Amino acid sequence: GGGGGSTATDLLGAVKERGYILVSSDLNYEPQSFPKTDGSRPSDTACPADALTSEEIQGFDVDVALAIGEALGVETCFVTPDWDLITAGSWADKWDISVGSMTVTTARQQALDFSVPYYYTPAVVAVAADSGITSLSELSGQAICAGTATTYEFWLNNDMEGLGLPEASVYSSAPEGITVVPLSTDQECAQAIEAGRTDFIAYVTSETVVDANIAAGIPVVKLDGAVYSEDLAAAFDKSSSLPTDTLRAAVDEAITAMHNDGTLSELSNKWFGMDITQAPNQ
Amino acid sequence: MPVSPIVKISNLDKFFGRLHVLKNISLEVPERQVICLIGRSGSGKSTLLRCINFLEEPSRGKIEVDGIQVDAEGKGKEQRKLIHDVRLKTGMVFQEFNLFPHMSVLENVIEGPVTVKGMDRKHAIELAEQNLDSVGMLFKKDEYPLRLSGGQKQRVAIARALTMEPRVMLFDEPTSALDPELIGEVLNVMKKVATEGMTMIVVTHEMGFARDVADRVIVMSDGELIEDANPDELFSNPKDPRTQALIDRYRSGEQ
Amino acid sequence: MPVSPIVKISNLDKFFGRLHVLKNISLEVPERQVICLIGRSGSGKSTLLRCINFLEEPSRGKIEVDGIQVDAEGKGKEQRKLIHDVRLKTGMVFQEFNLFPHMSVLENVIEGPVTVKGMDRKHAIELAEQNLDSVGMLFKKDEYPLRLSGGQKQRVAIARALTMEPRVMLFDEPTSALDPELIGEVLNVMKKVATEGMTMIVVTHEMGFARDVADRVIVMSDGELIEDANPDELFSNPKDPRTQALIDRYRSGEQ
Amino acid sequence: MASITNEGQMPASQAELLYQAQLRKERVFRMHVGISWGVLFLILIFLFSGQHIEFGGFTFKTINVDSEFIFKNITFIAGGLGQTLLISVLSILFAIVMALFAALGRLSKFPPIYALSTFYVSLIRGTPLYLQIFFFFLALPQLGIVLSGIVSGVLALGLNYGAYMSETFRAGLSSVGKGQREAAMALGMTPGQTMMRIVLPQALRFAIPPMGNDFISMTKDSALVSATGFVHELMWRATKVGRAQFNSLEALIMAAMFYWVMTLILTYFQSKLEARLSKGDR
Amino acid sequence: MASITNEGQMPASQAELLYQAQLRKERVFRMHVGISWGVLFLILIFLFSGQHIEFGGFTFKTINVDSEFIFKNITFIAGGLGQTLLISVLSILFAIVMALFAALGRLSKFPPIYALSTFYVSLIRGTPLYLQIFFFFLALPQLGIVLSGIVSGVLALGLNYGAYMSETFRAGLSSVGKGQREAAMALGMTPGQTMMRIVLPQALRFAIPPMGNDFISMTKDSALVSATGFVHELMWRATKVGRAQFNSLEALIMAAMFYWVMTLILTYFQSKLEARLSKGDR
Ligand SMILES: Nc1ncnc2c1ncn2[C@@H]1O[C@H](COP(=O)(O)OP(=O)(O)OP(=O)(O)O)[C@@H](O)[C@H]1O
Ligand SMILES: Nc1ncnc2c1ncn2[C@@H]1O[C@H](COP(=O)(O)OP(=O)(O)OP(=O)(O)O)[C@@H](O)[C@H]1O
Ligand SMILES: [Mg+2]
Ligand SMILES: [Mg+2]
Repeated sequence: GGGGGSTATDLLGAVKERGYILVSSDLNYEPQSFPKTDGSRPSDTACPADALTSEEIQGFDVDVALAIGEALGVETCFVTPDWDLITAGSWADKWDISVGSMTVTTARQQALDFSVPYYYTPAVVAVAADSGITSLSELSGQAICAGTATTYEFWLNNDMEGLGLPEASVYSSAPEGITVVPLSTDQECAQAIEAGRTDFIAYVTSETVVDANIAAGIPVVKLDGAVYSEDLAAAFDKSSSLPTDTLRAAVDEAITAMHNDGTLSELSNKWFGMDITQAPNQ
Repeated sequence: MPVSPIVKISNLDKFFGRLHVLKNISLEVPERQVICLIGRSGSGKSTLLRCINFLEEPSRGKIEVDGIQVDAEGKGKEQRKLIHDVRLKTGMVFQEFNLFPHMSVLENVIEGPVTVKGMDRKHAIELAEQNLDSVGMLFKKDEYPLRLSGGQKQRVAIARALTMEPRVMLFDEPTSALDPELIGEVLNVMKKVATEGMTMIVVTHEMGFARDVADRVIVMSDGELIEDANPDELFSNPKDPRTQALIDRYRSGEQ
Repeated sequence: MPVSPIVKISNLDKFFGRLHVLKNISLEVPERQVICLIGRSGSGKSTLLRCINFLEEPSRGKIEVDGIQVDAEGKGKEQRKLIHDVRLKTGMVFQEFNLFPHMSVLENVIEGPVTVKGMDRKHAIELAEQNLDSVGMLFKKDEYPLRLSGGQKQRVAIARALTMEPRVMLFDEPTSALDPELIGEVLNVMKKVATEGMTMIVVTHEMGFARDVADRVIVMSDGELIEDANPDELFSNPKDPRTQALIDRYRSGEQ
Repeated sequence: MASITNEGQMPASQAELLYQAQLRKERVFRMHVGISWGVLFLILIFLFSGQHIEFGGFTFKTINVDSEFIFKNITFIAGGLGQTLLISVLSILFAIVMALFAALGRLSKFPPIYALSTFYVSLIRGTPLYLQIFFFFLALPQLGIVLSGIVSGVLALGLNYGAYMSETFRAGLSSVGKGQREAAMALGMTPGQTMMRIVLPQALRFAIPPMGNDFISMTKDSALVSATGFVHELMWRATKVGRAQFNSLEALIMAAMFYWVMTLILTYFQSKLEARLSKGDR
Repeated sequence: MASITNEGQMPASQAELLYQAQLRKERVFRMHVGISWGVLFLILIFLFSGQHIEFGGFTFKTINVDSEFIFKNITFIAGGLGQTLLISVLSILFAIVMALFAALGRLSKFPPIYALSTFYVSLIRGTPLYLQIFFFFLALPQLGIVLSGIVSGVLALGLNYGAYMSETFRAGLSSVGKGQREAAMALGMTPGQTMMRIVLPQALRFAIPPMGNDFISMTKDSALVSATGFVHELMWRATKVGRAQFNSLEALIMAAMFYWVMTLILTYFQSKLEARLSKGDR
């Protein structure tokens, strides 16, 4: 973990003093962040022994985190706690920042502070290819899957407060009379359909994930039209023992610069094959 | 009028691994005879007794009990049937009593007739009570074995074996696990069974019992029967020096 | 010239819960005397023996061993010290041998002197070998207890107790767990210890031993000492009818 | 044997006094243990009381839990007790059946049966429970066997505990002395009768205390079944409200309290049962 | 006692023949068991071979695993073996210490010690392991005690297993007969000497087999520690590559294979050890 014996009075100072920033990331998603299975730890890294280096993981989020580190002038190191430990806040100073495609919601803002968004993804509904369903309304009364504690689950439950998005980014509401099936992650939803389970015939997740699912041969199709759009940003712990505002300002500055100089668009094209770093309907 | 023997052991061998424990043993026991088997520890007394009802599988030889002949080298279903029949003809009493701890005294005694012979429960109880009475244990019929003294347990074990109405009773050191003062009550019951005409083969260290009750005393040594005589003869005038040594040992223990 | 007794028990009472097991017992044992304690099962023999070295805490009364006086009702650190001293003066041999199974014969025997008395290991081994030799077990000194016969185990247990150089030896049915033919060897060792002048208190069912070796035989019944006489007198002419009954029982077991 | 005091030299009242003193000593010990438990429990509560204590220049903080959250959500979490118990009971029953077969198979002289039983135990004990649940839920459908979430959970848990429990049963079977079998055989019982009427009843009695322990840990492992999405037991509910309201610690503590109380109750009954069995006819 | 055959009536060669026949029977049994294991293993592999079998109008599919994925990622997953073993070994060592204290505390006549030991065992056995890890990682820092991921994991696992193991030790201690203690006391040993030199050595020997089992399940439970994000053991690696590449089943099977092999090796050593102990001086 970080901290300990430092003289810095804010998190930015502490990060600079120790020479690396500790980023938490969720390695369950390709192409956002996932293991580099043939990578190995470089010998000259400043990262703590129990953290991962940029050589051991990869993805869009990872590249963004690396760019942030570069802008701060420090090495970027990664830790991989369970996703709900990240979203719940109270990190106990174990890591400095989350760069993990986290959706900005009002509920999360009680526990976390967010940077400016670094990209935007539409949430879409994927249905089993053999179901013949082509529109949202046909899903009424069906069972639909989502990852536990994701914005997708809130949306399915019609919990707008939990979802906590500005009204303008929510395009449609969930179908009537559905049964929500929460699995550990949305990847389990996809794999359940692939395995031939019939407990549900659809799941909700980000368009990038569905595209990756389809590319991997999972027999699903996207329903036309996003159901809402998410702002994805870096997050900071409100209960951090050192103030985070200076770090947040520095990160905002770095992300804005990357938006402006096209770095983000380039990374997006590299990992997603399209540019999703421009805010929708604005 | 020579009667055919009720137990006949012919050329019996028993190996444990490479250990030759019974060596070509032959023995005939006429009906109603009481035989005491004595010998040093490890001489093979228990093994011989246990071969009679196939608790130990003999390696070769023949066992005949009340006309049922079993060859040690027989196999398969038929052999199992023969062994089962032999077991129905023999009752066994162990050193460690081996009462079933989860059953009351009465349940212990009717277990055999009801489960094995399919006897009507009522009839079994009648028979059981009769036998419990004759060993003086009827008053404890609803007690569990845990609550009985060693001597009482052994008397119930005898009643349990008797209730199967065996033709031969086998006893393997029935009093060795008992406190000295409880030995008497079990020996008395055994005496009673003997006088009622049961054929009995008794492995024992109780020289007094052998002298008083046995018709024959057989001495085993290293897997062989080395002497076979009536008790008076044997104790006063043993032929084999090993028998002499054995008797001396018992004497020194007693004194 | 009257010597003061080496063991003196005064007005000893022992309760287990509400059960009054020893009732106001007083007893003096002069040095070099061999006492046999006999009595029916449950009469309190073991409890009395175990009270002497405080394996059982007496409820009230006094124990004195070789000048160390302990009051049953004493408390605290001082009491613990006294009990420890008494235990150093007494050696005990149990029915179940209680050798330490994780130590070799020699280690068993030197454990006490080395750990308790802090004796130099070399010296302890010398002493141990001497005692093992005198019980005829030196040839097994590197064996583990598992590999010994019951008689051999008990002889080692005696050597273990002797190596602590106690003033009094306590035996609680030392031969009851043995096969009849192994009893002799242990009794012979005990005889030897007795003739070498050790004070001994022996709970036993071995009437032969009592007759041959004991200076006094004491009979217990229901927690009381009911008779105390030399063996010839006691066996030929018991005063108490309960003693008579006890002797008869043993006779009937023997015959 | 030795009779009640009044025939000894010591008057009955004194014997009674000694006996009462002994009883009192035991009572005092139990009371002091109870008091110590109380103190330890208070310390535990204090640790979670969110105190700030200062003396001298030294400040000491204890852990802060949100008691309002606890009161608001306790009934929701408690609603999972029923499912937890249901799954645990069903699974343990199934486990007992499996364990019995495995333990008996282990005694078989027929090699395939022996092999099947050892293979089962080895495979199950050698692999994680999580994988087994996953297998029943996501892999079995590929064989055309589609089981509902709760059924696959109970099957997986039962198979898993059955493998471990079979060792308990084996110990139970071998705790029944050879003499018991021999006595039964000498009476002419078949091996089957010997097993059913003599050996098993005694072995089961021996196996009951460890089975109690298994049941106690089953209550906690049953939480894994909620990964299949259709089971909403204690832990699932706790995680869910905890995540949604960023009070994971509070939610988990609540769940833990329920588990603990359940364990205490079960332990109490277990010790009653054990006492009865050991007092009984053994 | 009874000596070798040649003095009996039966010639030595025949005795030898009988003996050899017995040995052969045992060998044949072992061989058949081995063959049956092989067949069962083949069936297991067949189940995962992705076959489509048709006979008559009936088609039968087996589970399809992506063998290319397996070959590509096997070294990555195997890379977690070291961490798994490290955590397991450290935790089990710590557990042994805790178990010993708890078991001895249970024998204490001093009420607070007795209460502490029973309270510890009850609290830990009554609550889920996951919560305990969570507590050490994220709640303890609020008390000012900051532990690294691996240390909090090892502490939590060790405390948890220690509580369960203390029951094993207790059984071990009570398996040492009263006679042993009495013999030691009669020699004048203090209670401490009796415990250290006579009782403990025998109790430990008794406790070794169940401790082996604990170690085997510890290898699997150690996976929970990866929730803290700083530990990247076998299961963590399997879940991450599995999810990221939609091959959870394959990844989990790989992890399971490693666990199974590990278990088989450990079981082998355990049985060797047990055989040595039981052959030894017991
Ligand atoms: N199951 C067995 N496996 C191997 N050897 C055995 C077995 N049972 C007995 N033996 C050996 O066979 C020999 C004879 O044993 P047996 O029990 O028949 O003797 P015994 O005369 O009854 O002795 P005791 O008086 O001690 O009961 C001994 O050497 C014994 O060690
Ligand atoms: N630890 C104990 N707790 C309760 N009662 C006991 C205990 N030990 C012995 N007793 C009882 O005290 C009485 C005397 O027992 P003790 O063992 O001293 O008799 P004993 O004369 O040695 O008998 P035995 O010849 O059977 O060894 C018996 O009634 C016995 O049940
Ligand atoms: Mg025998
Ligand atoms: Mg006694």
